[in-house]
Amino acid sequence: MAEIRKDYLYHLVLKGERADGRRFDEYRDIVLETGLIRKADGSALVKLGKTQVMVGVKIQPGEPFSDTPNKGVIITNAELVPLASPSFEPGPPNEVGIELARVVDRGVRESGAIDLEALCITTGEKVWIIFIDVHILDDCGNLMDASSLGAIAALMTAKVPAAQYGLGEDYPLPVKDVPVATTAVEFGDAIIFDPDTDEESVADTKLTVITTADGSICGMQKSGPGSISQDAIHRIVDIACERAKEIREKFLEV
Amino acid sequence: MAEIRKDYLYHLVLKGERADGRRFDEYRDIVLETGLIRKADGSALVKLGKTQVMVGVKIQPGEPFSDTPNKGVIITNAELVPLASPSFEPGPPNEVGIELARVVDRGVRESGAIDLEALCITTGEKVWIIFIDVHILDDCGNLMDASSLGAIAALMTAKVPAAQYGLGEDYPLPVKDVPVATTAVEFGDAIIFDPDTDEESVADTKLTVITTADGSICGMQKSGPGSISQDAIHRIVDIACERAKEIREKFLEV
Amino acid sequence: MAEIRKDYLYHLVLKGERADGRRFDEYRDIVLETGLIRKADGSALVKLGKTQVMVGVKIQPGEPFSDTPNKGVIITNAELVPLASPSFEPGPPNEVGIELARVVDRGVRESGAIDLEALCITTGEKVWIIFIDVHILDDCGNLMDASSLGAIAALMTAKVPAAQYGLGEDYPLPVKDVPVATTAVEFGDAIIFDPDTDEESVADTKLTVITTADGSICGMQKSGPGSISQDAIHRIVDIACERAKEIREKFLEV
Amino acid sequence: MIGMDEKLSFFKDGVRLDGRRSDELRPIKIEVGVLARADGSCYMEMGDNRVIAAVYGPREVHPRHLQEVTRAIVRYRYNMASFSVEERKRPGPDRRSNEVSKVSREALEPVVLTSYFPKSVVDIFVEVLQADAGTRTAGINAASVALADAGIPMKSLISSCAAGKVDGEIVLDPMKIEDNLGEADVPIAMTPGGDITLLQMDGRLTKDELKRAVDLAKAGCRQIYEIQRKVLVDRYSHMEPEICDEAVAMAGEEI
Amino acid sequence: MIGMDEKLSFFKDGVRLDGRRSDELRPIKIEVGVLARADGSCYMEMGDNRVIAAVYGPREVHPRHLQEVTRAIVRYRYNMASFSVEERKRPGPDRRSNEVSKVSREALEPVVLTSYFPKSVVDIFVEVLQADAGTRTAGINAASVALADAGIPMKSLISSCAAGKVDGEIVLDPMKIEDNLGEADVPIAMTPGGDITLLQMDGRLTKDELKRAVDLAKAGCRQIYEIQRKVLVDRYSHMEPEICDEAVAMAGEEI
Amino acid sequence: MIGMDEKLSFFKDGVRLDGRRSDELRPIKIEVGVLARADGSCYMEMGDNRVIAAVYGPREVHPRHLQEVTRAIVRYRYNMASFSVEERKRPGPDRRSNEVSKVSREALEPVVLTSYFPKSVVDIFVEVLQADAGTRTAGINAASVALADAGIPMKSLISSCAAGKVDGEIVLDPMKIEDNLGEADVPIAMTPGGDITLLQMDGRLTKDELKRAVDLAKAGCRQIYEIQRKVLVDRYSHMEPEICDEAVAMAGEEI
Repeated sequence: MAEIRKDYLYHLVLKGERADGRRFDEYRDIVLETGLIRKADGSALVKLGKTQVMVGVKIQPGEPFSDTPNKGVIITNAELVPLASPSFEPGPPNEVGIELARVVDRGVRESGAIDLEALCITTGEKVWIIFIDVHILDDCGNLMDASSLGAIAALMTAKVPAAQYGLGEDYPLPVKDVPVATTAVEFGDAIIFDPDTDEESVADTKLTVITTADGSICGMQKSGPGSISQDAIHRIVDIACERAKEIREKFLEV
Repeated sequence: MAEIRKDYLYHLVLKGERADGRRFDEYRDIVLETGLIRKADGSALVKLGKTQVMVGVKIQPGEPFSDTPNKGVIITNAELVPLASPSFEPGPPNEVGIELARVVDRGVRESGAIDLEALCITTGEKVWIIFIDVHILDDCGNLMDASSLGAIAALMTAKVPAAQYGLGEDYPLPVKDVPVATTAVEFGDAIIFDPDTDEESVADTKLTVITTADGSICGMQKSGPGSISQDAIHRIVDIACERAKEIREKFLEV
Repeated sequence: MAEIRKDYLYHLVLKGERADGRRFDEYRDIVLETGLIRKADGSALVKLGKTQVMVGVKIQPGEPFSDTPNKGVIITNAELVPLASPSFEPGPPNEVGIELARVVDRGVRESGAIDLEALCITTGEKVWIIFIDVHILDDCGNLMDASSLGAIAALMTAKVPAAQYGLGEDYPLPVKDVPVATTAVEFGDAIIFDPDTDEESVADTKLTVITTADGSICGMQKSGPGSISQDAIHRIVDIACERAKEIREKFLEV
Repeated sequence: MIGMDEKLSFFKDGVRLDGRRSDELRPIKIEVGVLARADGSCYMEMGDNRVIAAVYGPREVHPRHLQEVTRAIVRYRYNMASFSVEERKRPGPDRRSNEVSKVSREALEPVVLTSYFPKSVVDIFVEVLQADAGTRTAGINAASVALADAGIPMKSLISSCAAGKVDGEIVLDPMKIEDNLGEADVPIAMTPGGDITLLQMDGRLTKDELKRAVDLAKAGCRQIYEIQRKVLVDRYSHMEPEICDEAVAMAGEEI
Repeated sequence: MIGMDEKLSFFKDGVRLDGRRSDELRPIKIEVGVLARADGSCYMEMGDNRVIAAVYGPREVHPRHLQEVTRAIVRYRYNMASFSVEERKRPGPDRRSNEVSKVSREALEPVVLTSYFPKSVVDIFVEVLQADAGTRTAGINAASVALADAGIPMKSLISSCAAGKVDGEIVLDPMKIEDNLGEADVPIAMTPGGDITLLQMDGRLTKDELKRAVDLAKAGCRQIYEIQRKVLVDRYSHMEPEICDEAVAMAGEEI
Repeated sequence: MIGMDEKLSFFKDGVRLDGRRSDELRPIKIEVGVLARADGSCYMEMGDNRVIAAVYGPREVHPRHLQEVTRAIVRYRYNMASFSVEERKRPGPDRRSNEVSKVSREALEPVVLTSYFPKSVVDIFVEVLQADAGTRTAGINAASVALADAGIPMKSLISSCAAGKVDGEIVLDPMKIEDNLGEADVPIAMTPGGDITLLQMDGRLTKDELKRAVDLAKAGCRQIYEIQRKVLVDRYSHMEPEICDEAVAMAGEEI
């Protein structure tokens, strides 16, 4: 990004403003549509401003890991396909895509969102495998929050396709918690939430905080080649808990 | 190829001629030798003019696909090894090699040449896997026809190695039809069959038509970055049926 | 390496000397420490002058090869990680790393060092798999000898972790022979043992000879883009047998 | 392509299982300019198929040695999302998608004016979000509109659809079950002027059936072309005259 | 992260299973300059973790297109030896090591004075020879010392360790069993001045517990910093004054 | 290399299972110039082995950074066709073929006059169509002739064959069953002058046996050299004198 654009954004922030007129802790408009992909067992399209992410969930029987013989398995993958940004390239996920997938996975896993023991079919032999596939369509910033929201929304509306495998009737995937990721960047003294692409590139360091329904923290990730003060961390955590609650109430009520 | 060579070829065609003196619908000399590779269960060396292709068939027991539990499996691969052309590079098959393998495979599969149900050993557990490996040795044009001819010739002379696996006596692979591929290019108004490397590069668009013994069409592929008229398509199909019949009679009589 | 350095080394050799003052058949100091890696079933750190190699052995149950249903399996891998030399690059082993692993493997395998039949658990179903992983830490020349020494030392101190898999008590890996690799280069008429990095690059052709406890030869490899005289081969073999005996007595007495 | 056990009738009271006549396309929905980052984009539904196409370029070629001195190169990447099919697909290209990418690129190259942009690349990316037979034709249709949306100079649009044979009858635009259990499939792509830029066929057809299939598929392409054209005209008629003119001209001049 | 069946007490008579207090680090051993070929190197033990870090550079960038005109790029490769973990690991990078490499690089980049060496690269390689929870933090500690050993100009050293939660209590520097069966893990890295350059968290913590965990981990980093500093001073105090000054200055000036 | 159960006699009435004496090569057939596209080529049968070698070059090096300023580089790719062995081999290089490629290249490099063609590459490709022990030596023999056919300046030809030990006896040119169940295998390659350019050994031999094996293999190489030379002379003696002279000179001058 041109230096002049960076300076402009910095000066705006000094004046307490953002290029698109949002407050520092204000999210872009969120549109969430579930069930668009009939061939998936659960799906969600998230629009976060102009950022667009499609998440598909597929559920299939498979073998458990040998150290958790009575638990279902979650496999999360993120595809930063070159359709979504001039900076994405074809090929297997690079470290940005891998980090994204792993942070989305961390939120789902560590919050205990999925009752994995309820996904055991035959101990040690067969369990349900949950594939969470994040497909980025348009990267206009803050993929972490958009992808995490898509993942939990797709999971909450997913059905276990038991009938298809002769394993009884289909039933809703048992979801026990609702993790929500909230990402912010530090800009001098200011903390800005839901950064767009420009803001991400100026600030160069993000902090993502994933919170659970009871207000606990179940995942964090500092991302980017800069540093962050401890004070900023705690301020971000405080606001993240609030924002997550709003998002949960607005979009993820069961 | 140098522009001057292109012009030369174009002008020849306008005069109704080809550089090597062939008629427009005339094939280069074909030499077919089968059984040269004793370690393969079937093999064929095809010489189409200077183009040389070796096809080996290996037959081994393996698992059927879950949606066709009582059918054998065909797996076709083509190696455009760098020995065969200055433009081939080492590495896994690129899109040209993949297309070649898939068109050869299409002919064998869609014609029903192999009686796949006769290749079931134990339903849902064990079937014969037919590996068709196309190994290009010298690319002097029209790999599609040479490879397809090699594939069916190798299959027609292949033995199922049952004894080796304690599954009874060896027996000839059950071949029910004889697909033959015929490739032509459009040159202005002219249609030229069995193009050599130069002609391929001038015309830049090929049409391959695969026909069965009863004169049906079981596979087609337009290949190359140009367009073709519907009229040309049907003219090629008509001649392809004739040419295929001649090749079948000359080389593939059971 | 600069030409001037090459000339210098050549001239030294003409005078019967080496840059570090060693005799032609003299090894650099060897330090061998075993058992440093508690998580491995056997391990050895070899320092050969400044060259450092860590070898870890892991032993796990697995399936035998179908043609040797009652024998354990040896799998040898060498990682030339970029930490060890400015000329090593990240990625899967290149041909230098593959050659190194295969020569180390050849010594262990062809000497019959491991009693593979004693590693059968259930014929045709389950045997012990021995993974020998060579991890180069600092490449200051003669990786072949350092890696081979590390491999046999790690094997000789390895325990089969039977208890962990409910297969009885742990027991020492049954080692029946002690292969030792000895590498030399030809420099004009001179033969120089245990070459360092500079000497390797000047001489450009190495000969590695692996001998067994009874003085037989169980593996050889000429490596590098030059030639070697038959006379030199036999002179190297003679001295290699002596050197190997010394190393065996000093470091590998059971 | 059909087994005895699976035999079922594809026609009931003269119409197909989804109520279509033999010569009828599935419902089509096209949206243009759906992505912010891409230079041009298009979302398309053809029956249950859902695809998005994006175009980037003309832009610099990486790696350099792929550059052509006298013209732009065109790249096309057809990719299926893991969740787009019944059984989860492993991410990344497989042999089928490699072939589809090649023939799709070759379906569009004949109309792209590559000589306008030497040494550059036009990248076309097609993501299949849901697949139900015909994704390659849907992808080509969407890509053609996305190219226009990106302002890439073209001789004309390209329109694409398939014809098939089921229960002995030639039908337009086969859906999944017709494709899986039918007797033949013939996807084509063509210019508004009728030049064929994609032609593949598998199954089994007589020469006469092939002719009827190509004729029917061409009729389908013509219908799709009208929809593509309308979408572009609608989008650009609200714009400044010169942009509009150019886009509409491209969409329309050859019909 | 904990299952009912596996419940066990992590404390006995007020100390942890290995005899440590809640706020106590595992034994640390650091050796600097352990490799001859690398420009800088460091071997580190943190409890049962054994890691080696090497630094090469500043040197030329391959492939060229990765070059940055105004600064050096930093690369970091975290790699586990196949024999470093209970079950043999397949050689080469996996998804976890890719993520660790990324966050570790980003933990060190804030202090490397990359603008001194435009168009070049500083390569950091970390090999884990034995793993026992905390390898990423051990790797960052070793890499930081190796950078100093290589003479790479830095604003300061970086020190790294984790805090965790086990049996409801916040503890410093969890070992393997505490990490596997504990309730949360918070690895951090920081400058001597207290700026956080690595922060990750998984498990489940209240806001208050998080604050205590970060405070505890920072205290751990400060102890590690003193050890890193001492090792560098010891090594370079025997050298010619100017070299020594530089290394010691780097090691010390910001505390 | 031998198990008790598999014990069988490799000699019957003083000759080997295929009727050869201990010091006898398998039947050899060499054809030169068998490929139209390659700059030089050679088809070779050694017993049941069938290999083809092609040479391209000297030509430009891709990628560029592999270029050497003062000489040509030599590349060698040994590849087995999937159908060349009993059990179908997965296409593409494996660890064994990587090693064979390396030692084969190093067997030929000593005679190629690389300084004549700085910055270029000589590519040698060997395809094994049928394997029956000794493919690497057959490949080197074929490649050597293909290099001459391509007109690549060489100090001399290279000839290659193996000796083995079966039933306690040293034999020349082991076939598959002798190699699989024998006690040792020693493939070598050499110049007509007797310099060894390939030497590998596996199995178990005394020093004395090794010497006899190398001597026997060298004798085999000398026989093969005569055949290679004759093939080249026959081919080029029909050509214009100067071409012939050069090729024949190369084939002959060092013997």
